[in-house]
Amino acid sequence: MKDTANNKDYALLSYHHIPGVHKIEIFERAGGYETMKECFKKEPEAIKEEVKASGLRGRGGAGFATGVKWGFFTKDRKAIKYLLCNADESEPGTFKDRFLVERNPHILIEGMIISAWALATQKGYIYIRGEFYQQAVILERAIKEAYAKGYLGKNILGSGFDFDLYVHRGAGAYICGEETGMISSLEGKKGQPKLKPPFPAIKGYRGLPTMVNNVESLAAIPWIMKYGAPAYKQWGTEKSPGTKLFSISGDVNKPGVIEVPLSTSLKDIIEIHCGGMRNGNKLKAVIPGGSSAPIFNAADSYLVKMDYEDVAAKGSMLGSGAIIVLDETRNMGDVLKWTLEFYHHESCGQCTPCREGTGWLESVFKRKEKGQAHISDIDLLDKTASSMRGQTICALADAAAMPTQGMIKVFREELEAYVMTPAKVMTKK
Amino acid sequence: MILKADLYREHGFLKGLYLGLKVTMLSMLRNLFKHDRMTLNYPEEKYFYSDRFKGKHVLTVKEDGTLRCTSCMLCATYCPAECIHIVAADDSDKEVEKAPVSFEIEMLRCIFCGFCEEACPVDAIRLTNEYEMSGHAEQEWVADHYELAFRKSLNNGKGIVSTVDDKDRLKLRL
Amino acid sequence: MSTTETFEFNKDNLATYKEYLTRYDDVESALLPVLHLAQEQNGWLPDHVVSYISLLMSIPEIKIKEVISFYDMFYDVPVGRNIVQVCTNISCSMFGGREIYQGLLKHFDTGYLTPTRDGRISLQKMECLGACELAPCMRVNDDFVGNLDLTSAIQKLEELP
Amino acid sequence: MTEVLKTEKVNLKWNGIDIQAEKGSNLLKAALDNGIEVAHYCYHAGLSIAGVCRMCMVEQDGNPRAFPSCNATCGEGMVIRNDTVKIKAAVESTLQFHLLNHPLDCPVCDQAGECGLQDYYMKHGQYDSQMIDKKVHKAKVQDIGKNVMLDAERCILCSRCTRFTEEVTKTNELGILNRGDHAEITVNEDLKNDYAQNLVDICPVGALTSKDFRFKQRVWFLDEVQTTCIGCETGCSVKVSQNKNGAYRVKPVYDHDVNGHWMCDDGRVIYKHVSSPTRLQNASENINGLFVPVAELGVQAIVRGKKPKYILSTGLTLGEYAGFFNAIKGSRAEVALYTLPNLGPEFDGILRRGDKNANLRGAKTAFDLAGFDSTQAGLDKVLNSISSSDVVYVVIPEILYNEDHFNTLINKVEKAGVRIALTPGETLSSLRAFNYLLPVPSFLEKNGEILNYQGAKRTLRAGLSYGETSKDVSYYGKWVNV
Repeated sequence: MKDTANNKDYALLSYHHIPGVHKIEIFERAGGYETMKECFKKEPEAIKEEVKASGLRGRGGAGFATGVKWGFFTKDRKAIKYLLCNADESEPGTFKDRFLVERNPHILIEGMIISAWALATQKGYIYIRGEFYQQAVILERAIKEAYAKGYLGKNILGSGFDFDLYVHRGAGAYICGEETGMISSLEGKKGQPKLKPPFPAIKGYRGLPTMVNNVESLAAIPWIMKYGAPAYKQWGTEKSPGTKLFSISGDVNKPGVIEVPLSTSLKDIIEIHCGGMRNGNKLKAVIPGGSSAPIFNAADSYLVKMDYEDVAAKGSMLGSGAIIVLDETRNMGDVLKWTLEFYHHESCGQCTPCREGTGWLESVFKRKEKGQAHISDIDLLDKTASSMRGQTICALADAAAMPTQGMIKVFREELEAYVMTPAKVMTKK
Repeated sequence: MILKADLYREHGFLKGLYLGLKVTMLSMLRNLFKHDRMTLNYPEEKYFYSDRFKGKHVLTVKEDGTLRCTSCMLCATYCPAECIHIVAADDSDKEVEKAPVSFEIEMLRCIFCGFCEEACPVDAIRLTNEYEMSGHAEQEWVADHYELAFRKSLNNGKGIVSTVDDKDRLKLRL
Repeated sequence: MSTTETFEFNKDNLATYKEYLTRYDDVESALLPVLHLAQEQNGWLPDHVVSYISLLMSIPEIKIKEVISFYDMFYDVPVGRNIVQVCTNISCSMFGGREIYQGLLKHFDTGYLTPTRDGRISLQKMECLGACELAPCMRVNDDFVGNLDLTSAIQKLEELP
Repeated sequence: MTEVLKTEKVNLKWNGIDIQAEKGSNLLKAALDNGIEVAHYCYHAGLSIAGVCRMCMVEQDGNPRAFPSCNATCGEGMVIRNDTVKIKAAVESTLQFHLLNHPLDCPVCDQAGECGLQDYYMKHGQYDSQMIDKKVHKAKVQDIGKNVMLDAERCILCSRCTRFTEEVTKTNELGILNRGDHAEITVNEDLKNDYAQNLVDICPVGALTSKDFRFKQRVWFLDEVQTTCIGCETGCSVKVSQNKNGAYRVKPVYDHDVNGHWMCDDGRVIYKHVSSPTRLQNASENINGLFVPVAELGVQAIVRGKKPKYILSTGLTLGEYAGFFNAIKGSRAEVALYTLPNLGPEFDGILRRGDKNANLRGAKTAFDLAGFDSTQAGLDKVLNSISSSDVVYVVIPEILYNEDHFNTLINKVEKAGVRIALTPGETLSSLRAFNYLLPVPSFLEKNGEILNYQGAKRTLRAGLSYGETSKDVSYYGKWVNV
């Protein structure tokens, strides 16, 4: 596990260098749960204001301002409400939540307790993906320790506020990363997204108000409450303040998770934080924000600054901050094939455009294997992708369509060449 | 040979008569000796129409000899004379699913317009160039699917195999 | 409905089931954890397990079958003692994840999820497992094994009980 | 206190047309009620909103994203369009997505002619499909019990049937297994509820078809007559599909205060006796077990001079009762009413009721008006007072659930000299006890009204006739003074 030395002064990984910080005693000795104790002295509204002022944006993928999202929540503190932590993290290329929770589960728990106190939710669930079994065990143990210390359960720190926190394991479905998909899964049903409106903040889990936040968003709350919003805004830009966890994989020498302020340039991330390109190959393309983000060619990659506005300006999206670096030996056709195979496998099958569309997009590449694909299939891909966008309940159809159209826009010739060559004929024994 | 109307006036009766009959006499002599007469001695010599001729119907069959018809009733719907009566039922082979139990055409009512041929989506019914459909009155003139598909004149009883393969309709099933 | 086989939770599984119920405000929400529990005990989730859970939690059987067939990690077909999930997504396929998966299939001569002849291993082609820095990686039962190539993968799987 | 809910009306614009609807009511329902054609598959007025077929997408001024109108509510002054170029292209491509993995089964599919895909294909279709790949295969031709056949390949996964078994019958038999385009409709073992054939009506495609109607007839050869089911006292509004060869099937018609959108399975078979080959065609005489046609005058001659006793059934219309009673007014005929025994629970929770007498209330009022005793005691009095010199007319009930209860009545009538049965339906073997059979029209061949259990009037309408239908009960009533 890579661990950059200069993380001490950043928000999320500031405890990561301390060995054994997953134990509550060591975490508290390093200053953990102090801010939670102070927060219980503060008014919940003050906490909400602070988070709103900090301009923290949702780190899951949509980038919606967490403070504003909290604003939609009912103010009636007596009503039964839920706080869900979205730890499903199945976006290809993303492993920041796992890295964060594996080493330091308590920062997430502290963040959830503070949020629960601010939003007055009685119950909270950490929905973690089924494949992260060890991480679920670590979280479960940390929660037990927190219960033992009285930071969870009934009448926390004598404040009369009760908050129960549980871990809920998923069972392998990318769609459960979508807010309402996760809520359906938590309700014991197929993880199929629900119709919006009504939005979860008004009518979510079991028809009651539900606040769903990503692991990274909740884990940033303690630092914001400790050092205040202005300190958080020193990093990043006016519209995208604060730091972001980037999970870098692909052709770099040191793949892993780094925490850098937003609008750090992609060039620095690759050259400085990840030790440059693997065996010195030339950069060809970068997927900036997970598989649902349209791809950048080499030129754009060196110019772009990693924050929500600049990445969007260059035609992609920051998403979950999963950077996949591709050098010149990589073939873009394969990358698109794998992406579309992923979306065909993960579509939940509820809405027709996405259920049949993802299958059809991938079928072009299945035809390519048999050598029956034709150059006009690129236009078929483009037309199908554009007719899928904006037609479905959740954004999976868009997540399948945008990279397809992005790839066609940027690497059209290579795709056409790729489509016309059938799979390697197994002549050799 | 255009016979001039005013022949008699111009040449008198006898000469007019001779000129008039010359045509018939010449053709009679030619027929007697050159034998290129138009008439056919039916039934020894029969006239064979081209395949486009709209004569007696045939129900084509698949390779395995079963009727190509899936009894989708389009021909019965499209038939202006409403003389096609089909009764459908479950077919034992799940792949085929539906097949006709009885397929009858009232030959007297049929006007041989060929609409059924056009309507059929699977080329199950065609109009052949057979025209010998005579029969006695008491024969009820209703051709059942046995006669329509497996009569003697059709590949002596084995039926005509339709080129539209069943797999075509389900072509995407491969 | 194979009436011959029956299934019920053993003692401590029943206790954990009771504890699960206390976590949620309604019974249906506990379905996924209960299915995980049942799959740990029985290896996979055949019809008689479904009917037992349906009786236990009074959830219609078709709803449980829907959930089992929806998620990748619930199996309605018999699987081997060890589940090996090989990642074939973008970052791992770049480093040969797919060739490793095909190689393992050929080596153990099995198909997707069908257990090997000695019932030891079931191979499953999975999407992104969230361990892309260890690309190409796979999950053996519950732990990640990364930076693989075909020989190290085969060697790792040979050691499994 | 019954506070009248003032449904506040809002008016909104749909494609430039002004329509009115209750505030907060479903937007798509408002459009459909005002006769605006909106393509939709998964929306059904009697079920919850699924919003999965994505056909009813609309645009609203001021709302950048297109949204499904089935999930929206009516608000004041909304300007909705679904004929813009963008929406038309969206519906066209969504329809192509629906047809992508749909099998080319139209020749062998019963739904052809009334299939949702065929109808919208003509209006919104793209006509040249670009799909050349292998289609996804699923289980075909499955018999899932209760006269319903399932073909999972034709299913477009609109989830109407799963919502039906979850919300209306609450028996949860149907579900969608697997994920993505391998998702497949499956039944848990088999169908058990008594409303299973409603699934056939609500399925917009040929995935769920009726086994009773399987391959019987093409729907464009059938025309429909709207009438009322006489299977029990609920009196659901139904339509019977029929043509000159016979009646083929019964489907429910939306009726707000009686049966809503649904109908029970018993009602599905009430058409069978109307056009069955053993239907009584003309007056016939029982010569040692065989019914031989006879001249009506002959029967009148035999009846002359005997004391007539009439036993009416509860399935007749108000008009027939009235006509019969003023036909026999002033004569010494005795009339009694045979009421069918109750069967099953008093009310099964959805529609079906235990009391199987379709027009019991109408019969009772007509009897009281004419001064006859319509109770069981009245019937027993008439039955006991039968002597060999009497002639007894018995109107045979059309739907006989409990044969042996009716046989006890027949045994009592045996004492009479002349026994005449007025049969609207088939010549059953139990009718051998009667000397003469006289045809009366069945429920599908007469116009009239019946009173259902709420006392609400429900009309019966005559479709095609398959037997002697000019002579009804009042015609035979006149024989009293012959």
